[in-house]
Amino acid sequence: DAQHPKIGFSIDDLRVERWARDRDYFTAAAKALGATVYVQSADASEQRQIAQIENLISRGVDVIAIVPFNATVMTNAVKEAKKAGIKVISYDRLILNADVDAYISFDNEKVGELQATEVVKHQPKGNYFLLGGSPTDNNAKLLRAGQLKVLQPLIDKGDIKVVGQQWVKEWSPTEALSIVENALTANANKIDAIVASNDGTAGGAIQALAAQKLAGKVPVSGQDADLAAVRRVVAGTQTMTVYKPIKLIATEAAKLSIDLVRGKQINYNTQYDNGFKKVNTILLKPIVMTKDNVGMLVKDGFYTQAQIDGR
Amino acid sequence: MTSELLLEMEGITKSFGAMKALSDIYLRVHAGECVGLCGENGAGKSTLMKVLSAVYPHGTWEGSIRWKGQPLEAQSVRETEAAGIVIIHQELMLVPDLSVTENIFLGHEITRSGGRMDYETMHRRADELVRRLRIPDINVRQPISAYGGGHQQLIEIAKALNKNAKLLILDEPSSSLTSSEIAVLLDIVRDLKSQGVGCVYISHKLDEVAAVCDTIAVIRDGHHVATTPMRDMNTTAIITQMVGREITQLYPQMPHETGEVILEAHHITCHDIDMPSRLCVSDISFSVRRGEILGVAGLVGAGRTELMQAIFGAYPGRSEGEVLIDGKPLNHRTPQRSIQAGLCMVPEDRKMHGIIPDFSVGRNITLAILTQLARAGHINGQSEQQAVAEQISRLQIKTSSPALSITGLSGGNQQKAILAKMLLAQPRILILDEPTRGVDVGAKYEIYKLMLELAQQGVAIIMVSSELPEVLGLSDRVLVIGEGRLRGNFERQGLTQEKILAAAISSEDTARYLDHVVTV
Amino acid sequence: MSNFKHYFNQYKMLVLLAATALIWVFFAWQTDGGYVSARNLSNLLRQMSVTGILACGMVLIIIAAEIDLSVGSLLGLLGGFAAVLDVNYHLPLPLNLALVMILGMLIGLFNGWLTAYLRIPSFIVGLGGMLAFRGILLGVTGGLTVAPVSDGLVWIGQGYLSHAAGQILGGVLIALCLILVWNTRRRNLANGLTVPPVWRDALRIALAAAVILAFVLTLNSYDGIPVPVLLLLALLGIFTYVTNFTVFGRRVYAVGSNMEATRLSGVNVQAVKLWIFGLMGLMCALAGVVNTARLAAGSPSAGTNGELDAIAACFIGGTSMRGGSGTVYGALIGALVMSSLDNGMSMLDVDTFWQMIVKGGILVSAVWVDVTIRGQRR
Amino acid sequence: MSNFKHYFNQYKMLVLLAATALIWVFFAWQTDGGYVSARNLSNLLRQMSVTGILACGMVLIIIAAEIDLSVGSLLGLLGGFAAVLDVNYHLPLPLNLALVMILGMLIGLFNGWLTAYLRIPSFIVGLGGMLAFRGILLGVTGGLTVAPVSDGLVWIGQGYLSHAAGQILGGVLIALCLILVWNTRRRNLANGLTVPPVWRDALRIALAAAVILAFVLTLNSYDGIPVPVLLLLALLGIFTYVTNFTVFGRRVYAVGSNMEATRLSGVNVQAVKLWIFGLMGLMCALAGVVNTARLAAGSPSAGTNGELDAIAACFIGGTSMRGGSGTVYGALIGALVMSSLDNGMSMLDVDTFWQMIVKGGILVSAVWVDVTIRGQRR
Ligand SMILES: Nc1ncnc2c1ncn2[C@@H]1O[C@H](COP(=O)(O)OP(=O)(O)OP(=O)(O)O)[C@@H](O)[C@H]1O
Ligand SMILES: Nc1ncnc2c1ncn2[C@@H]1O[C@H](COP(=O)(O)OP(=O)(O)OP(=O)(O)O)[C@@H](O)[C@H]1O
Ligand SMILES: O[C@@H]1[C@@H](O)[C@H](O)OC[C@H]1O
Ligand SMILES: [Mg+2]
Ligand SMILES: [Mg+2]
Repeated sequence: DAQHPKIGFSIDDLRVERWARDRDYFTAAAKALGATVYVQSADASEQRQIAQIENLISRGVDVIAIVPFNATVMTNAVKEAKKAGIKVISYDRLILNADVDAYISFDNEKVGELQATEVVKHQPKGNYFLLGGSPTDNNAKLLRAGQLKVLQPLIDKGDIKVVGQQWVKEWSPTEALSIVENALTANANKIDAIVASNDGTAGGAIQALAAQKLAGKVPVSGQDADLAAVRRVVAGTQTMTVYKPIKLIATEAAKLSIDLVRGKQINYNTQYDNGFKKVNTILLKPIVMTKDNVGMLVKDGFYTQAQIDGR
Repeated sequence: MTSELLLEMEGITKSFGAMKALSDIYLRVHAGECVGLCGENGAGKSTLMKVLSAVYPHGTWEGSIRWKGQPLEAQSVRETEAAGIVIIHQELMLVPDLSVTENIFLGHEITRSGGRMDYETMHRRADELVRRLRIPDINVRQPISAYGGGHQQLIEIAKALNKNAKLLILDEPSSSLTSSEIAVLLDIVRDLKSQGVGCVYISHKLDEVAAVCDTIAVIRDGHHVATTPMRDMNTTAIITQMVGREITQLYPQMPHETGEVILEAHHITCHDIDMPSRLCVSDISFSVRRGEILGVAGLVGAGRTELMQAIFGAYPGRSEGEVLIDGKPLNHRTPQRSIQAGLCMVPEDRKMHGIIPDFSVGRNITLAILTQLARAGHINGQSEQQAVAEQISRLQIKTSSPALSITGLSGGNQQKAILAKMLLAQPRILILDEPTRGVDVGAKYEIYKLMLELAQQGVAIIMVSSELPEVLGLSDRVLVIGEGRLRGNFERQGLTQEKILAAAISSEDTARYLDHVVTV
Repeated sequence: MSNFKHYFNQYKMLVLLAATALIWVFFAWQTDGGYVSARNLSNLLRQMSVTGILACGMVLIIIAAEIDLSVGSLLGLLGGFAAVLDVNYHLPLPLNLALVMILGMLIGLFNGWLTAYLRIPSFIVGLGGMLAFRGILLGVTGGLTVAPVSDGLVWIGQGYLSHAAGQILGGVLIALCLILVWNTRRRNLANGLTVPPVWRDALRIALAAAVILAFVLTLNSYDGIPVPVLLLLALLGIFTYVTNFTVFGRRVYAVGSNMEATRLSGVNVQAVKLWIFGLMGLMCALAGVVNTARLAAGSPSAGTNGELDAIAACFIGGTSMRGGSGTVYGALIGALVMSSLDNGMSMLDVDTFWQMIVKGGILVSAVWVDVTIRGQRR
Repeated sequence: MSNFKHYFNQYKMLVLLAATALIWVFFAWQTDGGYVSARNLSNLLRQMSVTGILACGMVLIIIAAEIDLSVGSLLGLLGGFAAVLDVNYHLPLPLNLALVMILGMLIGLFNGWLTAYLRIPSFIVGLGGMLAFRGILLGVTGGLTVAPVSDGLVWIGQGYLSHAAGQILGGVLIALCLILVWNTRRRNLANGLTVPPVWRDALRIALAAAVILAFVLTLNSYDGIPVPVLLLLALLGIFTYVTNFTVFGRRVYAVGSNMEATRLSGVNVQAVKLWIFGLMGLMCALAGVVNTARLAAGSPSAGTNGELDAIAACFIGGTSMRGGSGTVYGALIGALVMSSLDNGMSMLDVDTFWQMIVKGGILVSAVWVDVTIRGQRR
């Protein structure tokens, strides 16, 4: 019922570090608003995610927030949910070709821009390697678009040469490691900058650089402010990360879910076309994070200083 | 018997599920005594020996075993071997990928510090053993898979000898040996006896048993029948105790006419699987007539099995040559094509090539003619049941139901079921490779009778056998194979075991075998 | 104890069904009945359909003492192929299905040829295929998800039989039961064989009818019988018939039990193996299409680990590792057990890691129980 | 032809090495020599180390006619465990390593116990373990990547031997070769066996020395011998010794070749199997640590599909499917072939999908060549 709504939260893969945090904040916020949350993690399997959503439907939830592993395969699952009168929210990643009620995310194109800008600041010219995200994740494409927005003019000018660009399956750090290792070999170490799309993949890339004693010399971008990444930023091996206040998106999403159930008025700030319709969207603002402003994470309560120092 | 009492088995009862394989059996063996354990197929001989050697550990059977006066309650083969009880199993128990030496020493390796194999010592001792057994042409460093069935049997014996047994159990050690090799084996048993070793000797070749045993213990259907000193016995008496009635005639006499030539084999040649430059059958040609029983004799490893496989189209390696049936060539031979042309074979190795262990007796019997029992791929259950019932009663296969698993049958009855399978395919030429190996006298007689009946009906039969009396007792004509070559093609009239052996053994071999060409 | 063993063997499948029932009762209790709601049972059956279809083919392969590790990838490839034909070429559904099934059969036959004629162990053929087929799929789709597929195709995965059709189907099935039992009785009587007392046959039919009725009514009380479940039932019927009553089926068991002896009995064992793999390919095609239909898209990662689920289903369902024995319905019950666990644990919000541990544990214990109770025989 | 077969059997490993050389030449040509640069060879060897370590254990398992599908997950679990001990508990490296290795051994023994004593087929034990170990890893790490690990631990995966140490090692190896050949000569002479002419033994030693020198010098011309490569070499030595010269090693072959016969020869086959799995667990621990060290983090997805790589390496290296034969160096060459292909294709920017197709194809063809040339016997 509207007073004590049941929310289903279907997460793609808890092995990507940030989702565990999304889960905790989301659950806490929803509880505070009188809702119960059922969390499901699909471990990067689309079949499993669909089955889990079907199960959430048969448990009679009122609204489902979905972080899709594969943005394109949710059509039927969403259709089933709508048929059962359940609201569907696309969380962080946009679900394509489906009748979703709302989308909430950080401005991913913006994230891409921030990543590229920061790397260019450190290395305005030279050989760039673009390390993309998971090919099944719509965000990966938005990120790439944002990155190119900054890089394309410089490429056209001839300052920057893209010596390779690859997608990293499931955002897997291991895969990123071997991609970068081989890229370094193929280019005889002449890679001057790596635009990595998140912290996990950045970690893999930096490990490959470290093996060539290039860690810290080649700028690398990231996003999510994973703990390991923040430590790398402090240590100087990673140039930047993008801090997306996860507490914010999770709390907003919880509120959004409950408001949808309760039929309240919602303030969207934009719309995204997902191929089926224009989806009402709330976009949040990401923040660049470098060595200079890591203190902010402590202030926000995201980490303690001890965590960052590794005590 | 005045010598020390080694073994005393008392009240042994062993069941498999609801089936009682042994009930209340007793057995005694003294030092220096050889006990012959006799009984029909499935009487429980092997089972009794497996109880003794702790293949079936203490607790899985009832009764008691006393070893040198002390109770023996072994849980594993290790313990019984440690006590000095060594068994040569009915089936070969060798490890194909290891060398002859390693096989002989398996489980009793001689080591240096740190668990290292002491190959030098082991090779030397293995060489000695092989020489003692007069096994020709064996390199103990070679993997055992390089040697054929007969040689492997001898190596199995060497392996047992190496263990310094106080009691040696030989469960059909001679089924794949020829008479000269059996002679060596019997010598060795006599030798062991004189050294005070006790033996239990199991064989369906009763001549051997009579030649070497001091005492005969007979069991029937898991029950003890009698234990008698050999001096009060002869083979006929043993048979009477075994089957419960007298069998006066070992080879049935049934006249049969031979007709025109039905099968011709021309220039059959087989290349060794591992070393194709070596020939295990070279350029053999012969023919068979309708209604004729053709015996094929030869020493172990002569290549008889390969020859038959090649004719039937089942030889796994490369082979050449032509086969004609009724004068028409049978090209690109496979078992399937051969059977369709009326050429059937009952293979030598029952376990590996004969039975389908997961199938019932009935389904084993109908496997070769399923298409005939089916319309549009659907098996007609009624015709199948009928066909099975007919065969079971025709061959008198002892089974409580056609739906029983074939593995529940004794060896002889399994053999009959496989025969039935091929008979259903209505052969015009039937190859039987060692059809009575490991089969008891009673069942043998029935199989012989069946062969003769078939011959009367005009079926040509090729019988490969290592038992010369059998070859002589049944064949109209005998081929002798030696070292892959045709060494002789004799009419039965006036043929003797000596003549066959002389033909089988080449001039180089003669010296080596000469003093052992004796019939037991 | 020995009596117990005997009964277990006789009624092994009943025991398995009882285990499934136990699982259901447990979850029903834990979810306040939600687990056994019509809608969830419908879910559960749909969720097991892909694994079930694969298991139908896999059980033949394992009975023949082979293994096929490529089925997950092949399913993905064929499903992707169907999606491409549908999305990019707008092929009419029947033509699309026909093409995909032919392709599946051909690839399966190719696998079979490698195994049976070139004598490459099927384990290796499967490993190679697992890589290669996934590679081809990635190549064909360019690593992208192919969507959205047409409604017709989606129907195969998500559609329902109309209620009327479901009822008719139920009626037909019950009639079939009656006829079968009746025929067997008549024939046995004619052959002078003993027949069970009439009440026992009647009871049997009543039981079957009750199950069929419950099945149809439950599913109809939701949306109807799901199309993939119907497909699975049809396959169960066909494969049970093939394995029990046809020459081909009999030969599959013979080949797995003792290949050499079967060959020497005049059976073309290579051809038998070839066709087993051909059938497996066909099942991959069906499973691939159903999977694509359920995703409404051809995904480059579709079917990942599908082979493991199918193999596990066979083993839980009592198929023997070493070949020669096993049943299709056993494998399907195995698939049902796994899906029931998956579904139940997901409904209880059990953490994924616990789910994996429990599933791994259940798999091993199920086979352990089977092995111990069957006795020490290998 | 028949002669060719004979030579092939005799020099099978040489043929495999020649094939590897061919692959190298091809890639060297395509990359204008970049492929055979000291640094890429160093890369290549480091990239094969994890699979190589696993293959050392797996080859024993396959020789014993078993299989272990859980090694990828177990590697992940143990690597994750090492990372947790390092990052969260700051355990000193030696203690950490000892704990992880003991744990690995224990888990391996547990697998072995299930297989050998409870008689659950190892295929099933592996399937179950694959799920359960991955689950435990997810539970232990909460699905998070555990990082950054200490420098000491990283050294195991990314460190190098100093140049001097490398040279000394090379010297010792060459001396060892000399002593071995000399001892064999002496012993054979003493036993009255024929010995090859002196020049042939000399040539042999010269060849070995050249290979060792080339190896050390090449790697030294970059950064030195990588620590994981050293570890792999040590394992190669130990396992070759164990399989060829110890009772345990020979019994492994016996068990795989004919288990029943081995048991009835008084060998405790269950204990042999138990320890084979124990060793496999130990190898998983080593591989897990190296993997964690290479990633400088414990990742919850580490080692996924590691079992397939290890198994493929064994088969390419001539280990027989049905047990009873195989060599450790063969398996390592198998791992080298796979890594060489991976590395080369990725340097040529071959699309992933082509890489998968080629790898699958090579795996199947390698075994096909092996099967055909070995002859038709199963
Ligand atoms: N493992 C077993 N399971 C069930 N029944 C068995 C088993 N082993 C033997 N039997 C049965 O026990 C009986 C005795 O078998 P056993 O092998 O001891 O006979 P045998 O006297 O050695 O016969 P043969 O002369 O044919 O070797 C047979 O009926 C056989 O079918
Ligand atoms: N598994 C094998 N591997 C290699 N060579 C073999 C093998 N089996 C048999 N041979 C060889 O093939 C030849 C024929 O052997 P086989 O024992 O089959 O002959 P046979 O005349 O049928 O004797 P048997 O009476 O034992 O059946 C021999 O030279 C033997 O060494
Ligand atoms: O934050 C990232 C998210 O936006 C993306 O979709 O998946 C990977 C994450 O790192
Ligand atoms: Mg016996
Ligand atoms: Mg023979």
